[in-house]
Amino acid sequence: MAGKLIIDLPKCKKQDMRSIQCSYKHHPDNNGLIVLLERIQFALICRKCHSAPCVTACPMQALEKIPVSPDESLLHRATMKCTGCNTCAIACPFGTIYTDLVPYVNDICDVCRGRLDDSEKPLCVRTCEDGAIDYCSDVTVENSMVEIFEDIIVQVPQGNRWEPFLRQPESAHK
Amino acid sequence: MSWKLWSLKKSPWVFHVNTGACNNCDIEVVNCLTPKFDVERFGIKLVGTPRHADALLVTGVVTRQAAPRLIRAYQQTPKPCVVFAIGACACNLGIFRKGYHVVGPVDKILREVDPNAIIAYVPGCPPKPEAMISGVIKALGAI
Amino acid sequence: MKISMRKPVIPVGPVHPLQEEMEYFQLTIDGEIVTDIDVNIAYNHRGIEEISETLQFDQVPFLVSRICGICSASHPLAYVQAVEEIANITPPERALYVRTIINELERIHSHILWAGLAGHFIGYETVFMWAWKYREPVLDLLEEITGNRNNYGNVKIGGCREDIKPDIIPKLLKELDLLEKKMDMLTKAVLDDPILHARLKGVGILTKEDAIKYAVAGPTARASGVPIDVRRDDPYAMYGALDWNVITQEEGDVFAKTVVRLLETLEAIKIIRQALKKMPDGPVMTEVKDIPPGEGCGHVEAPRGETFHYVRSDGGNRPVRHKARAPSYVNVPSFKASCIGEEVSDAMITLAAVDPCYSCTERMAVLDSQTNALICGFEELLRLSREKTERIRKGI
Amino acid sequence: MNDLLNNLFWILIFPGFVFTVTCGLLAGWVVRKVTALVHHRIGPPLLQQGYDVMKLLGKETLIPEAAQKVVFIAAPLAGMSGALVLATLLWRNNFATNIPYLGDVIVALYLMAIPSLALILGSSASASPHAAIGASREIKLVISYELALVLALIIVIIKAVGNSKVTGSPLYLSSLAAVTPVFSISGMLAFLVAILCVQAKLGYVPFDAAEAETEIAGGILIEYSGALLAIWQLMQTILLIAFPLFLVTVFMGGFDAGTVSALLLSIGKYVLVLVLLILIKNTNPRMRIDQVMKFFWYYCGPVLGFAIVLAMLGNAYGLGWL
Amino acid sequence: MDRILAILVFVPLAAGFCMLFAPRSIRTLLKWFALLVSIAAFISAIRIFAGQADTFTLVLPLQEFQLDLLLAVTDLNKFILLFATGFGLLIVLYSLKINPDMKHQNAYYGSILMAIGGSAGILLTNHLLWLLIFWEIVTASLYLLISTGGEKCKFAATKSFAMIGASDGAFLLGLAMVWTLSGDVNGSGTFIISELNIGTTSGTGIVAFLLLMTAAVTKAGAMPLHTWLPTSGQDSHASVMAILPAALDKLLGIYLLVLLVKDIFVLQAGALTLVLSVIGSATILVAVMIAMVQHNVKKLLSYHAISQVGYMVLGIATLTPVGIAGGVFHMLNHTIYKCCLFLCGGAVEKAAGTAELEEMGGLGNKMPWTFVACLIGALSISGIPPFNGFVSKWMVYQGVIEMGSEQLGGSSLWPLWLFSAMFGSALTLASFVKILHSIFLSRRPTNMESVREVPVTMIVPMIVLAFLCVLFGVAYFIPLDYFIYPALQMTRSGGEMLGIWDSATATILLIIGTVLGGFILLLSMRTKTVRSVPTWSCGEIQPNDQMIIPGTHFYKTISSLPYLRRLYHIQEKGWFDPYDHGGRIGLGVSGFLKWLHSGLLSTYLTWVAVGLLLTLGILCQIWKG
Amino acid sequence: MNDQELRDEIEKMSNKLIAIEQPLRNRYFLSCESQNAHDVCRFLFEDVRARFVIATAIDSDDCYEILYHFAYDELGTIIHIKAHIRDRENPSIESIAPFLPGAEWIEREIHDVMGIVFVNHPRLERLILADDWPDGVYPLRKEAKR
Ligand code: SF4
Ligand code: SF4
Ligand code: SF4
Ligand code: SF4
Ligand code: SF4
Ligand code: SF4
Ligand code: SF4
Ligand code: SF4
Repeated sequence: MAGKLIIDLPKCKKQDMRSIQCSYKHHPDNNGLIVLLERIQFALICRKCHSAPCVTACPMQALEKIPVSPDESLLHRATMKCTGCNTCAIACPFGTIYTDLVPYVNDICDVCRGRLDDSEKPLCVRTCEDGAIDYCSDVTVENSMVEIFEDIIVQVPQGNRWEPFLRQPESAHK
Repeated sequence: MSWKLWSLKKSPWVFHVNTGACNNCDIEVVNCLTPKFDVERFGIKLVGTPRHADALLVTGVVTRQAAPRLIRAYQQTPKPCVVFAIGACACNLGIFRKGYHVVGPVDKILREVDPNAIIAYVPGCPPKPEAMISGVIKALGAI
Repeated sequence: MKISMRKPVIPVGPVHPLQEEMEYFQLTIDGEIVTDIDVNIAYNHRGIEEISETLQFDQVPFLVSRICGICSASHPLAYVQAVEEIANITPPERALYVRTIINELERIHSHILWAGLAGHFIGYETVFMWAWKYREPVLDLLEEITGNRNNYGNVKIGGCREDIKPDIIPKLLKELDLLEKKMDMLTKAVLDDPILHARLKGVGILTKEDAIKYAVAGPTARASGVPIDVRRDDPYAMYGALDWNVITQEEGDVFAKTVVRLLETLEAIKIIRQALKKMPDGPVMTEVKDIPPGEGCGHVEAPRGETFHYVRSDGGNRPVRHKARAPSYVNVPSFKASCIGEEVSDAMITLAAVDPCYSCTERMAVLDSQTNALICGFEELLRLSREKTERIRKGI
Repeated sequence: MNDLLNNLFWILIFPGFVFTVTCGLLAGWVVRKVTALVHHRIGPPLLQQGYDVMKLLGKETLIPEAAQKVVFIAAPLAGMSGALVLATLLWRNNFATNIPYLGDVIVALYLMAIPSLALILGSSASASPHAAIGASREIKLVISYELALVLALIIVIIKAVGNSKVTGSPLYLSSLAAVTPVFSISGMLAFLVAILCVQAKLGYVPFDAAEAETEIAGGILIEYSGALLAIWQLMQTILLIAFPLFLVTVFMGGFDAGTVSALLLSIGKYVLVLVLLILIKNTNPRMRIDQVMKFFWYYCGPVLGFAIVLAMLGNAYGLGWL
Repeated sequence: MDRILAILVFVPLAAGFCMLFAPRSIRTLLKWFALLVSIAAFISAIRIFAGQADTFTLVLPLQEFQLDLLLAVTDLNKFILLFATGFGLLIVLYSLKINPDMKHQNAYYGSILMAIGGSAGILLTNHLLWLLIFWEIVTASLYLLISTGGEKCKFAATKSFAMIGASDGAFLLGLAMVWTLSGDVNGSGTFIISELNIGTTSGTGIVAFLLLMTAAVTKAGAMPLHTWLPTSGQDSHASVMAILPAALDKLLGIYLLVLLVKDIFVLQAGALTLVLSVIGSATILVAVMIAMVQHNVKKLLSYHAISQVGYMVLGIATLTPVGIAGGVFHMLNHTIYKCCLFLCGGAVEKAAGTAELEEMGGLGNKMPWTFVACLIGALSISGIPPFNGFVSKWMVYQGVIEMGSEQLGGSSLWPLWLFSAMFGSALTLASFVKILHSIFLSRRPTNMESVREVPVTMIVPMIVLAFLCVLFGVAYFIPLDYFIYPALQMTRSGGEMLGIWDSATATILLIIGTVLGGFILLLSMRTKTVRSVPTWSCGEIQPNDQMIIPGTHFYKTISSLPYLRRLYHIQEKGWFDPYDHGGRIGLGVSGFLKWLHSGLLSTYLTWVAVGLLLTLGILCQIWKG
Repeated sequence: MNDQELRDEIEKMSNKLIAIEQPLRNRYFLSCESQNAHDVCRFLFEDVRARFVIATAIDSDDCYEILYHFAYDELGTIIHIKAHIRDRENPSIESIAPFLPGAEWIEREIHDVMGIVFVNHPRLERLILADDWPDGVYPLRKEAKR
């Protein structure tokens, strides 16, 4: 039963993501959500500054702006270069990058593919206290939602800065 | 100082116990015997059975399988005997800390059976032979 | 005549002076003849494979160099090659030369080490002492290049951590010349000693068929006439560009293994000389950003044989699965073919002849960045010792 | 009574325990030092051997549970006292040549077996498989070199029988000393082989299969510790004097301490033997026990057989140099 | 008329004979009766030794055949007699508890008594024919004794009897020649030992000597007619081995050899001594080599019983005073320690229920007395100073050397004899190390935990013998002065020794040395605890039984050495066994004998009777002709 | 043999294989179901005469994977055979140790750490785990971590 993971960004308080548990197959100590949030932040919330302070600040040259369209470029963190020093988090004037978002160890979420029994929800859904994560097999993608990866849908906060992305969800794919 | 300790200091015979090391510490222990370092100058001699030993050179993390053997070796060494935890692994598990088959550093394992065990630590990964020698000498000097 | 049911057994290990490591050979004997052998290697199992999956790709080389201290250049190299295969990275040429040189230096020191230990095991202390004396300069060189006598940790994904500084090169060449002379002498001395012949020839023979069946690697295989050498078969680093020979012998006995090792040392010196001459200038690192999902393998001819690493990545920065096979893992079981029927003393040297190190039969390790954090200094040491001595003295 | 007191002095002080042990500790240091020099090492300090023994005496003594305890403890004592009596006998017969003391050369030969026997019994009482292997090797070693040693001794006896200089019985150590068999072909052969035998008796490489540290973890002595090990060490120390002294007495014209120059010469002989032993020790790997047996039986045996023929011919035709 | 002599001979004989047919109901009493008789015999022997008797003549009606039985005490036989009866007593004592419900109790005790009586007869008589008769009686009792072991001993018994019987045939033939030869000298032949003085220059003289010698050395168990010993040793009871092959047969065989060399024949150094020396040295070496690889205590001991004969033969063959004295002394010593060893073997077998070395181990704690006795016996037989074996071997060596130094060029093979004697001693040590290791030291197999020390009646004989070993070693002038020298008409200065061995002082010194060591030990242990720990097996725990390395593994290296391997191989196949050859060559004499010796007592006795009659008949014929 | 011939040899087995991938000249990844793995390995070892290097067990998404790594030294080629064991409850696979003694240890090890049963293995005893390691706990299975 393949379902989709729905992340409700407005509900997410972004403070204690590490308290969510994750049952990623290959790295049981994983917290796959963090990496998802990072990508969501970079794709949807980051202001995409021209002279990005975060990129210049990173002592490891781990941050990079990758052009996705002629006028758009996405922030990308090279996992093999970042040491998790969090300089970027301080440098970003918009608070896009949270300390929690730049993990030293990069985890993957596989949406618990193949590991869920019928009607069972992923561990992250069950352990998220505020109910910001949900898992459904059939969701209708509403306007306020971005289908950011194949199986992951993000409920974005009200506002319009990220509207362009609502129309081009594929651009978040790497 | 009693003559026993004094003579012990003059002629410590060591027995080498590997409890799950990576070989480096062990090779460096053996290296101490060789011309460049020549521990025989200090009367140190590597012996083949714990019965003859005055000091155990323990290298490596203590793995689950090795722990009882280490304890056995320790118990079968005539006292007084000094245990040297050689290398980062033996001192505090070093790189292998999270291994499921690793039960603890040397001191933890030995203190469980003998709270009074004399344990000296020679850090390094691997410690240089010079460090080992000076460790042994200093530890014995302290006695 | 009644045949006794009891089968006497000599335990060799786990704590035995024959081995530097913990392993347990159970030799069933009849008189002085070994009739069966059983090996237990659980002692060194540190659970490395499992922990490795919690580590970053870049940390793993430091970890795998601690699979075993002697092959501490080969294991990381094999691993790094596997990762480079996944990410399709080609390191700069200079880095490849540096890797070649360090690996050959390692081979030299490891072979000399073995020759010395072999002498030690058959009670030839002089050979032991002399061989290890000749080995010291190699370690010093390695220390000068990489910063450590062993566990160099010099390979990184995409290149090398430390370059060989130009001012070391003349010294390196000089030491190599000296070493070559000494090794020539040692080789001759060993190959001509009649008592060594008596002690080593015809001992612990591993036939070619058995060598293939047990899938042995390295000098153990080459001494049995199986001409495999990863450096030639699947050239990595810069071996393809250099001129050297694969040494093989047909007999498969301990003596053949000795010959192979000693001659390989001389070959290694040759390789290093060429590499130093041909080494281009340039950086030793390429930039590595991400490791894509995928799987790959790398193998390296370590001093004892082929080191094989298989890595699978899921796109994160930790491997999903990392398998490491060290040469001893396949060489050791071949004892069943080579030790049985030997005298106990011969069995011992046969065990030693594949140069087994069990650390590596148990693979994969975790790197902990705080390796050195909890180590006590000498002050601490002194204090502890004093305390304990006080206690002892009261006890006496 | 006086006799007893004399004997007591001889065995305990001079030339017995105190004297021999002192010399032996020095000789042991020489062995280690020269070995170290051969290895390009510096080697232990002068008193190292003494420290070792002292240290061992101060240590705890462990006794294996399964051991035959009485034998385990008694064996080193018996071995040491055998060695001591041997040393005393050899010294006295060299110092006071006019009165043969205690025994003749055959007695000496058999006294020389006591330490090995004690080692064997002690190790076999220690209930360890390694020790048992060690014991079995030691006894095989004994019968290997014994063949050669007996033959070498027979050559000496033949020489003594055919020598007109010999006034007393040809078996007296003092008369053998008068013969100086090394100055003949057969005697030289016998001497060379006897050196190898002594090498084996002392358990030095290449004949140390019984102790083979790297094979059977110390073999015969694997279970001994503390004071008992110290006693073994003392025994080895004494033997380090006694065995070369035996060679000096039987083959090289004895240890004469009459004048200073004679004393120096005698010490020279002893040191020569010792150095030969050390050199052999350091230029050979350990031989397998069956190789040892083959060596002594199939090589040394025939050579000495030939030497015996030479010696007999020499006696028959009055050719002392044969 | 010293009736005591006759009593000593005939009372045990008669008692033994009667016991063979004792009714089942009183069989339990038999052993006490046997004990009584043997005590009586021993006391008589003591009295005889003390000089209370000289001669005894039993005049038989057959005057013209000179068949009067003259029992005469000489210095030689009186001490042998003392020991023979002494051993008898010890064995009977030892046997009391050994096997309470032995089926053949009557035959067992009966034949022991007969053997005692028979040996007394052999020793005391001075008439060769009587000697032969007693000789046969002892052979018969040996046969009976071996057969008491039950079914499995049948073969051994038959084999022993066949081989000894064959050698007795040689004896008979030799006697006939002696008769003729002595006739040549004196006009009419004689069998009176003291009157005989036959030269060994003539061909017949040599043949006669060789024939009689064959009988003597076969009885004593020297090679090549030795194989009855190990065969019976393996199967029969250790006490049987102790009394006959180890003790009485040695005493008698060597006694006869001494008679032959000293009294009956006039021997010069030459071919005959060469033969004896060859037999002696070969026996020493070959037997001990075979002994080393044996797996069974009793068989191993039996081979040593053979090997040691070599020393005696060699000593006598030197013809030098010290050599002969050494040989005879060795005979005495050998009987003591070998008897002791066999008794220890028996004790161990009884306690552990097996005689296989591989199955035992670590019994030293459990059977301390047996261990001590066995240790002393082993050290003695291996010639370790200061025990008795060393002294007599040492004398034999001196005999050989003296022979060499006297006859420069003449007997130039003496280094060979010396070598085999001295080296044999080392090999003996080796095989006893194996025994000590396998039985008493080593580790105890789990199933041997319940083993207990044997009862005191068994311990006492062993300890007495062990004590004698020490005594005769430390104060070796006692037996020499009281037994050996008088017997050989020597004095201490007459049998002057080449070497010097101050055994008493050396023993004191050894003790001082040990005490010194003990003192050092005590000093250092005063404050330190002595701790008991498990065996160090390199850190791994192993099952107890796997850690036992039995002594049988010790000499596998030797048996796989080149050359020796072949030797051992053909030995295994019985190539050295004339008996087997006899069997192989077709149904020859031994086959016939095998058939005759069906193992039934009555058949056997008939056969003995018929044989004796035949013998007498033939002899009568010779006389007349 | 050259590269093409090797490819041909490998393709001879294609009826037993699910997929053949060749990402590099000298790297092959062959996938098969567990019941075919034994035959494929045997073919590679005995007919192609490839050298056995090692086997890897992976606790994969929905199955256990066993990777047999073979080397064909003449061409420096590494051939990985991925055998999928779909039965997660009682994972088992035919052992290759009977004809390839060099694989004995690794199969024992995989049995230790993954709990995969190798049918017909000559001696499927514990190899690398401590004697007192509890039965039924397989450290490399991902469940073990939870
Ligand atoms: S628990 Fe849920 S809502 Fe709270 S921070 Fe974590 S993901 Fe956001
Ligand atoms: S956390 Fe990573 S990306 Fe951010 S500044 Fe540090 S290295 Fe750069
Ligand atoms: S925490 Fe690590 S990454 Fe951050 S500054 Fe310290 S060392 Fe650098
Ligand atoms: S500074 Fe902050 S907002 Fe600007 S590009 Fe970087 S992450 Fe985005
Ligand atoms: S869906 Fe599964 S894998 Fe992804 S974060 Fe949640 S628990 Fe982890
Ligand atoms: S401290 Fe380092 S060198 Fe020593 S055993 Fe541990 S990892 Fe190896
Ligand atoms: S074979 Fe293994 S243990 Fe040995 S040196 Fe190499 S990696 Fe280390
Ligand atoms: S502690 Fe840091 S600087 Fe020192 S060796 Fe280790 S990594 Fe290098």
